[in-house]
Amino acid sequence: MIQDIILQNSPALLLAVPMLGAFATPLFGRISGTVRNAWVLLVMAATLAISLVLGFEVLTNGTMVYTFGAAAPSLSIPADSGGIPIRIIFTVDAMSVFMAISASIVAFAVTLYSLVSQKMSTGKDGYYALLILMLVGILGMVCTGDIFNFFVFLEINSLAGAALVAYRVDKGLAVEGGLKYAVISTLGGLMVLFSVALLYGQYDTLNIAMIAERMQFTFLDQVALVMLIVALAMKAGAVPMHFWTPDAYSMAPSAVTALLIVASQASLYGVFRVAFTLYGVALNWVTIGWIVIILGVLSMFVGVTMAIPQKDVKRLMAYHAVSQTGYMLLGVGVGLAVLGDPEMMKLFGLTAMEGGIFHIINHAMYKGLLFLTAGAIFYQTGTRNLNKLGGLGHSMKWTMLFFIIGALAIAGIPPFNGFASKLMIYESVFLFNPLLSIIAMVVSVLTLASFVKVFHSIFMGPKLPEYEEVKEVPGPMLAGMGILALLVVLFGIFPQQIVDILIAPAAGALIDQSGYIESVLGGI
Amino acid sequence: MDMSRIVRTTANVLLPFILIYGFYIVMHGHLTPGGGFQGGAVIATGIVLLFAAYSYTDLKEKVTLGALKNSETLGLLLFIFTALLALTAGFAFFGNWLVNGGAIFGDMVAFGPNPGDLNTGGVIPIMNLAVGIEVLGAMGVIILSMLSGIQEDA
Amino acid sequence: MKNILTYAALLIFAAGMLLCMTGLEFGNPAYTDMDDYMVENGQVLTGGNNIVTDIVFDFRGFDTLGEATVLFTAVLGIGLIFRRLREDEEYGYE
Amino acid sequence: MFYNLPFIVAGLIIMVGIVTMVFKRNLVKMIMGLSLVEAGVNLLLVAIGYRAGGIAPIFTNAPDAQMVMPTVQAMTLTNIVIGIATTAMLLSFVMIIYRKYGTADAGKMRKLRG
Repeated sequence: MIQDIILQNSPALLLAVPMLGAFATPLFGRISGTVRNAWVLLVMAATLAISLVLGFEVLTNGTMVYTFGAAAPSLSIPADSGGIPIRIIFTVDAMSVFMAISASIVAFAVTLYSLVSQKMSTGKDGYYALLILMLVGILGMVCTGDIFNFFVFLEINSLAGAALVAYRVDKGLAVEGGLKYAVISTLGGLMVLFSVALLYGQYDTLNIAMIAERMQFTFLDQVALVMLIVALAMKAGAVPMHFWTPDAYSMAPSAVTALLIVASQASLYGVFRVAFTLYGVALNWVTIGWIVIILGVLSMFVGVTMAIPQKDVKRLMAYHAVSQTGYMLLGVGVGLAVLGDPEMMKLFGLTAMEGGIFHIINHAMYKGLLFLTAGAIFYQTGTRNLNKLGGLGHSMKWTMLFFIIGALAIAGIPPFNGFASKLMIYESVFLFNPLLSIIAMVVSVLTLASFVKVFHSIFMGPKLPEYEEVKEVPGPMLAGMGILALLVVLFGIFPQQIVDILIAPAAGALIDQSGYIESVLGGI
Repeated sequence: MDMSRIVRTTANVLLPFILIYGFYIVMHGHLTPGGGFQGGAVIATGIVLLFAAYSYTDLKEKVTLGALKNSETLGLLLFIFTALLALTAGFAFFGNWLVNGGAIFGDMVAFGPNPGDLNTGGVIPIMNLAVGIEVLGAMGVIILSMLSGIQEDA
Repeated sequence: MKNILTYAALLIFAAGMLLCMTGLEFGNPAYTDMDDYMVENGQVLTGGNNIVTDIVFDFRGFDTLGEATVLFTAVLGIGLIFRRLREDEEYGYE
Repeated sequence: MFYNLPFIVAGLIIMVGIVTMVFKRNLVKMIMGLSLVEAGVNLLLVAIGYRAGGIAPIFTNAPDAQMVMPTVQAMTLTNIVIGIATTAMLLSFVMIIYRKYGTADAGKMRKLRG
């Protein structure tokens, strides 16, 4: 009995459980630290479990529609309303579930990691509650089928992220990074709301499927499209508007940065959802595809070139995050550009999209791992400056191993997951336009070069006197890094199975706009 | 700088009316314009009036940060539990499981203008109350935190 | 050079904004079916006379839960910012 | 020209807000610009839902006339509360920055170099 209540209401519980967890964390914090830590871990584990259950349900029975507040969850169109969705409807398709599972995994690893890394700091009640609320923001953004609801969860995501970036208050530098992140996110949110107002003014509905069905692509719709793409690309850290990324990622605690990356990827999901589902058939795909490709190539190139001269480890990794976002944009952009003719799509468009989407989860894993290793180094040595670090390989064996796994994965070296998705992107983009593929390979080589430099300056070399008593990081931090490292290796060894189970349905769900509309509006 | 005796007495006189008016807006949310957020904000102005009249230091013990945080968490938990209870009553999440049910707030309402009966609205008045408490606590905590922020500088 | 660029960008943005504003017809929206449904059935389905509160708490109640969470996040963030740090809790940045 | 005046006024408020944000160096003024943009978007939202000759969508002792579109007002309510939350957090960030840096001028506080 309980199982099918949970199964039937899993989209709602996916958000209600972490929200309840976040609201109750300050209460448990008042009892004692360990009780609160146990509660937070329990809430994160429960969210991960629900997202896996929801994932299994959606991957077996197709898109799941959930109406909030109706007499029965699947009653999305009230009988006497002439085919109009009235309430808020969650349309959880394979793409949303893919993003939800990757977000929950990273969030669980990050919580495990920060149990120890934040042990010495004050204000842990707020820290853990905001961590859960960031996960709520991400899960809400990826699962919702209502654009105003998407805006509300975008705001939760931004505010929780800004507060967490500004967590280390004492020197004011982090607060400046947090302020920059908050201003950019609020501006992005207002642009999203402006386009929601334009769409509502014309079609009097907030449901994505309903708008897609009524879309006539007037001048106002084009303005709304530009606003949405610009705002969400700004939040995802694509190049022309990536100025907040290095400050926010380097100033935040490392555990928070790993989750910030997943939050940016949720905005990237927003770009894809707007391009494929909200506008879909109305667009002429070649121009939009090429715009996304140019954004991608710019992000790749500028990200890696800005990363080479960096001294601070986390700033360097932040710029690499921007360049890796370029790969995802490139992959899905090529898929978008050839969405028009089916045989080109079958030839390479679909593999390009699958490569881009597969890269989202890979990037979340190995970039999260890299940031956690940087945090481990900072936890032991207290500095992130590459010139001051050195010779840590002797004492921090496990962190060195995790760093190697992460660095090789980001550079796209065979046994790891970065290689699997980059190979799919190289092959398919080569058939579309060889120059783009060459640029992608060059950027990958530059990434490898910069990470070899970082590896050398941190771990190699003689044991420095001031790091004499440095020893390995405690257990939970290693466990958090271990989960991500295990998945990085696992996805690298069995890429084809992962693609068939999780990525191909996600790419298919993203392309299939009519299926999306039909599942919500019941085939009218 | 301390407020004069006159300001403090007017504040004492005004405060009950502000609280009653705010509570009225919260509880009549489904009948007259207003609701949880607006009513909570009105009650929060009562707190600001108190802090304006009396200085922050001697009020710190009476209107503590902890009490406001408690009221905020209580409001939120009440809100999410009324929404979760819809699941047990067989509705989807956030379903209105009290409407037209005859129990508390369950009277039926026909279409068209009517003078308004407080005992209608199903879950809405409960959620109004929950949000009112939450907004009251949230605004209070924001005001107190910012005041304590200035306090350290001064 | 930078100033001219910003001025030009702002002018284009202003022109686009005004062009946008004349796109919609004020006073009689193109589609009104969702709102008509809510106005007619608001009282019967949710029992509240104030249709806006019916929408805020019943038809689109989940938005309001999200919004209360936004307010809760902001309060947590402000509490975090103004918390009293321990003396030894300082973070070496360089 | 007058049939669309509320939309044009909303557009102008948004423009004033963005110009304030771009040109003002003082952080507090930048946040004021942000709140102006928020107010402009709120006005646009409410103006979109207006119907010629419509009354407020409340049935308590309501005269018999066509009602304005209510969904937009619910969205505006949500956006106002989100506006309070963001403005309060931004202002407390600026308070901390002012205390640590001794200045609220955006130009001088660029410690996080490129």
